[in-house]
Amino acid sequence: MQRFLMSHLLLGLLTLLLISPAFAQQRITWWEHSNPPHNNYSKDLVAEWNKKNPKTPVQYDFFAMTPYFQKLTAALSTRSAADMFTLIDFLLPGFTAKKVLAPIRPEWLGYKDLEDMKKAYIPGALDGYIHEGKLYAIPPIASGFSLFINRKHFKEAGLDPDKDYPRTWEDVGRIGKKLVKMRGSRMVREGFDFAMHSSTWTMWYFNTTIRQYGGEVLDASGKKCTANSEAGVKAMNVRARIAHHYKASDPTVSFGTNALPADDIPKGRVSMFITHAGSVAQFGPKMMKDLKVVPFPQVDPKNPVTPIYGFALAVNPHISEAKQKIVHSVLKHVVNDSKTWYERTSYPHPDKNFLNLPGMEEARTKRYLGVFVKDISNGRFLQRSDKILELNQAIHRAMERVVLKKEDSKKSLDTACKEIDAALAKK
Amino acid sequence: MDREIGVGRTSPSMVRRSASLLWRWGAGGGKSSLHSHLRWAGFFFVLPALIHLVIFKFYPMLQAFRLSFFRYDLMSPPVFTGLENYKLLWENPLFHQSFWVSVKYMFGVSIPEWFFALGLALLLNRRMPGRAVIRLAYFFPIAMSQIVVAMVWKFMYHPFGLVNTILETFGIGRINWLSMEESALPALIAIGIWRGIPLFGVIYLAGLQAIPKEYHEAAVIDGAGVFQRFFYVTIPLLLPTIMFVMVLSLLSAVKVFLNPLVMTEGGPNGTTRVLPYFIYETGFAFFRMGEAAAASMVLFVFLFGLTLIQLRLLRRGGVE
Amino acid sequence: MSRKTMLRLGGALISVLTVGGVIVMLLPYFWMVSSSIKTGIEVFDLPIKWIPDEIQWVNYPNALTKGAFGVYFYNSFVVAFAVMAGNLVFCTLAGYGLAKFRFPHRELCFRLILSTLMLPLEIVLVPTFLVVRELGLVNTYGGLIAPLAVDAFGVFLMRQSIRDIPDSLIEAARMDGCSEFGIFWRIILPNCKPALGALALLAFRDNWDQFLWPFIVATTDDLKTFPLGLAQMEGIDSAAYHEIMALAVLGMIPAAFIFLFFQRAFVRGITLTGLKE
Amino acid sequence: MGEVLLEDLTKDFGEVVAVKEVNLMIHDGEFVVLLGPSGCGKTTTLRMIAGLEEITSGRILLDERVLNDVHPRDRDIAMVFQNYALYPHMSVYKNMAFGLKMRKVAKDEIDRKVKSAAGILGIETLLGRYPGKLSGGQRQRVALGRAIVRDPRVFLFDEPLSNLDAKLRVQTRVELLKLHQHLAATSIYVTHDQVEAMTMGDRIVVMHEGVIQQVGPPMEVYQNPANQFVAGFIGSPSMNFLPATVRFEAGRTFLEGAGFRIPLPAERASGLQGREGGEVVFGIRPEDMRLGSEGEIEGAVEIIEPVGSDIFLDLNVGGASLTARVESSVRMSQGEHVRLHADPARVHAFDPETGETLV
Repeated sequence: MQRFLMSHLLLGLLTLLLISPAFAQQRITWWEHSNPPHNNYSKDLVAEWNKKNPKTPVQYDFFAMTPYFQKLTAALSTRSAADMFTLIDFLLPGFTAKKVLAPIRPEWLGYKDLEDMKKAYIPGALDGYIHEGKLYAIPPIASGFSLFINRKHFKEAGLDPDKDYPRTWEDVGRIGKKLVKMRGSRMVREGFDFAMHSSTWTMWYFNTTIRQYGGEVLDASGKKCTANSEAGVKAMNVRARIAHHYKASDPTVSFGTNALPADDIPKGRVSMFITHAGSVAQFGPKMMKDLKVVPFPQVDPKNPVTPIYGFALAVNPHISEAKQKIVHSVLKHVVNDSKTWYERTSYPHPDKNFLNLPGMEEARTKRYLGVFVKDISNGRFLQRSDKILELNQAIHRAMERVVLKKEDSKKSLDTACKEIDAALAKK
Repeated sequence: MDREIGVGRTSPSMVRRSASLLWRWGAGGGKSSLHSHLRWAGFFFVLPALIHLVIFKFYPMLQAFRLSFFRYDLMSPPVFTGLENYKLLWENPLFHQSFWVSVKYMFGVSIPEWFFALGLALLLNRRMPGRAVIRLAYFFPIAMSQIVVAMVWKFMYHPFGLVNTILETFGIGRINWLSMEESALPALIAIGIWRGIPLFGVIYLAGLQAIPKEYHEAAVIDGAGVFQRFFYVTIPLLLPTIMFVMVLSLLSAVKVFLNPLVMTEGGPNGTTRVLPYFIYETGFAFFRMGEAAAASMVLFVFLFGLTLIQLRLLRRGGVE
Repeated sequence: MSRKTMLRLGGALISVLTVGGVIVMLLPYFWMVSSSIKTGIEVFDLPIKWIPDEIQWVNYPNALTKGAFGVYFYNSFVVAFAVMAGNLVFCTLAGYGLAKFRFPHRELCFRLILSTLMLPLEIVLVPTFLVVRELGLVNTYGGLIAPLAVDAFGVFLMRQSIRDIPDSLIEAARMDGCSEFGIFWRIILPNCKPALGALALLAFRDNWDQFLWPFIVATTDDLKTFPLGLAQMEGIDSAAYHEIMALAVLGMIPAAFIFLFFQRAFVRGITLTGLKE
Repeated sequence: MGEVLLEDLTKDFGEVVAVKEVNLMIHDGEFVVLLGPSGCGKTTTLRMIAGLEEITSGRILLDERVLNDVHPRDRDIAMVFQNYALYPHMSVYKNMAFGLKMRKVAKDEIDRKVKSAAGILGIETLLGRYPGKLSGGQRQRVALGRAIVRDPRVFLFDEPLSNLDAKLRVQTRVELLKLHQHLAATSIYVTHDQVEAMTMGDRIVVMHEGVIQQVGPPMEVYQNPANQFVAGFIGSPSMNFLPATVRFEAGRTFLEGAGFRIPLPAERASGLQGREGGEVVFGIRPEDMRLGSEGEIEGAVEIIEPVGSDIFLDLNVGGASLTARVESSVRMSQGEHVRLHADPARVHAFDPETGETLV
């Protein structure tokens, strides 16, 4: 019996040993989603900070993209989140409603107030992060979408890439049709396609198109779905027409390309595709020689609306005010150098003077930064709603039904609105 | 000041209380004879595992059960709402869809597994040249980790991926597996089967090898043919294994999560949104933990019922 | 057709099916290895070239520098081994207690343990995380390991296999003067080695593989496991597939090695009928 | 010393009473056999003595010390199991040494004892082998050896020969007896084989349905069974039982039935007093009859079984079956009618209700 008890005691001790917590450290923690160029630059920024501020070192960690926000949620809910973390713009309403973000203090960043701070940024660039008059995150990125076209394919089809590129969605369909390449009954090259790998991308396009038609996904109160309005049906028809009327795309392809929406362009499997400034770096200069970037297609090019999004840095409200202040200094350090930021990550920085910085001339012309920044300045963030992910998915499903199963746009959007209204009604 | 939010705390006193409860429970008759000592011993052997499960399984499970009656967005304090979550689920067509997707996936994966795995085991139980190598080849997917499986198969199902290349060489057109409502779930099911066969094949093989040779020899002498031997000797003697495989394959199939997460995000049009994914999404993306908890209670009850039925069959099959 | 030709035809058919099956089972591996030695652009080239013109061994070292993969591998090892050890110890103890002793509510105990098999992790994630936080285990090895250290399936497996050990062995040892724990250690453990092997293999594989739990618990790079490292190779909309595949190949080696090592024990270990004398 | 006393020993498994108020004194150095059909409670009794089974009520004493709450390892008792219970993962040497090792006996002492026991049993050459590689007989010896090295006060044997083939069984039986004489330790031996019981036991304890039926030296139990159960259980082929009626005629007592009418000597008839015309069971062992033209029993030969030394005849006596042993020289043919003479000193009669021995 004695030995029996002894062995249990030993096991217990072993367990205790295993579960003894790691040495707690007084340092600032920063979490970010994985995105290799981004992560590498962040690491360097942190190293630089730590060298200058050995007393308040930053511990930087990044996590796989797919469940990153779920991790963040679980951590915030259990008060074990980092002191500062990167957040995507459209999750902000959900997080502020739950009071898990600390307001950003412009005065700690060297601005007089929020209005003063806004002046330093591209117009509207902070809008996505403001809730009830307070700023909740600082964006080091302002990213939008523009149209990439393949010069070679254009020339093959007898088109001039510098003149004949599409301005409107109808152009996209019309020109896309000419660029399609068939083998038998199978499309081996699409004229144009939307990325369809995730509901968020779907919403970016749909939300933008419905706005181009003068509509919105939700009404002003944010409590009712208006996606099945006339504008919504027209917006949905844009997608349906490109696939079914012009037969410029094979939507199932970009579905299957999930997590890799921009892969088909360099492979030459699609002639026109919408993606963001970071892709220029991903494709590389050799590939970019064959490509050209033009503005995001519109319904009416005179009243342009484009989608924008951004990742921004937020502060954990559960930490002391003194620590929040230090975090603000870190934030300032991180967003300080917009030129290097762009060079390292290929994402435009929302600094007002960004394009006029010395040395940006080349990027503006050779890397189409001018096109991107122009699109960004016309940009609007996604519909603000704390139920945004459900909205995205309802619209995504509606779009799947329309594009893949040729369901009537109105009918499909009615279903989506029913789902959205049900979600919005929930507390 | 840290205000306590969330689901509650495990206080040390609670642990102590439950431990003392277990203590008295295990003591049984309380006689100090050898045999109550033995009873103690038996209980003591189970105790570490039990304590672990109480802390890391039952307690969270109870919390989940409790949460299913609350509205809880993970960040604000939970609000008691009675059966509201269950009502919401009942009214939510997406939940119904998910439930049936899960049922389809579960049986879609496990039923072929039962047969293919048995076939594989029978095959590998034969004497043939290079058997060791062939066995290894078949069992190898056991060693591949889930996340790698998901990534590799995602590329294999790519419109220009390996699967379509093979189909095209056979003159069958390209199928965009993960983007068609008709094919996305079957595509995931195929992966489930591919990964499940080896494990269950091994279990069957072990069962086959445990059948004493004499039974087969007796059957041969009795004039039984290959098929008769299979149905009158192999199957009845393998019954415990078969039942075990049935239960285990269903339970493991229904828990699939990583593949839909990595490969389809539940799409297209929700056709691969299995229940665990629904639960995860509702809880962590839509911030409705209470509803997610209610959904998991439904799943739990469903699985429990299913297992009970199987265990009943198992007992009828003459297995203790 | 004579019986002999039928038999021969049947044999040939089985051989063809066998080889076909082997190819189907292994194809993903070939593809994985092949992709790992291509350039990023070549991965999706059509028609598939199994062996690229220029083999890119450099993908391997390149991929390994994309994260602290040495640390991730090490962590995966630590976690997988610790969980494996925990399972071997606790599940076997519990399996023995349930198989060979009578104590009040034993069956209830067993059923309760089995019922935990019916819980998907996703739902108990937050409550479990709360427990782990209460214990001060967030971002520790303990937090990665402790919640997984006992698995009901392991208890079940060990109970089944220990039940087949004759009672008389235990009684003989008891008369020989062995303590109860001594019986477990000296008699039971050596006689359920195959089942232990099977349990070890499964536990190692499953925990080498853990994704969601470590993802939630590990908050610093030095505690990330291999699957987390692999998953974070994917950016928002880009991924270096050739390098991911190279890592996938490397990540398979430990599990494959353990598999080769335990394969035989594995087949013998999952017997649900009698212990052969 | 090794004197075992069982006092009102009772064991129930819930509803079922396996052993009922067993009282038994086993003397030091005695070889006692517990005999009975399977399920009679003999193994349960043995296991209670070993300490493997909980005692419901009653006491077990060894040399006046109450064993009830003593752990098996502290009882100074060794047991040979039916399936030998050799540890499959230990060599023969380790199997034999295990009990001593557990008792922290010094290494060289263990070595000496194991070697000596192996010498007694003639298994020195097997010490390095594993149980899986041994024949049945060898395993049996190792199991014995494991008990011997312990040098216990009491040996328990649980049907130790039942897994051996017939020839080996006979041989081992003899060796076990020799061993018992050599060691002179108290032995309690459980078997359902009455030949083993007869040949080995100093005393036999016949059990049935948890109750001791009779205790006594083998020949006494054989010749004077306490009841019909014991009479029928001991002896092979077993005693013949035929229904009969008691008749008193001219001061003589007869057992009368279809095909027989047997006179009983007056000194043996006292048990039948007051049963005139009553039903009893007439019992006679096959060897207690001989052929004779004026025999009291008449029957037709149905089966002839020559076993070498003798011939067993299966007769039809008034519709009932009766076995008789005759000399091997006798020539018979099937269907033949014969007469048998019963040895009056060996005739038994039992109460048909209680089974109690009347004559």
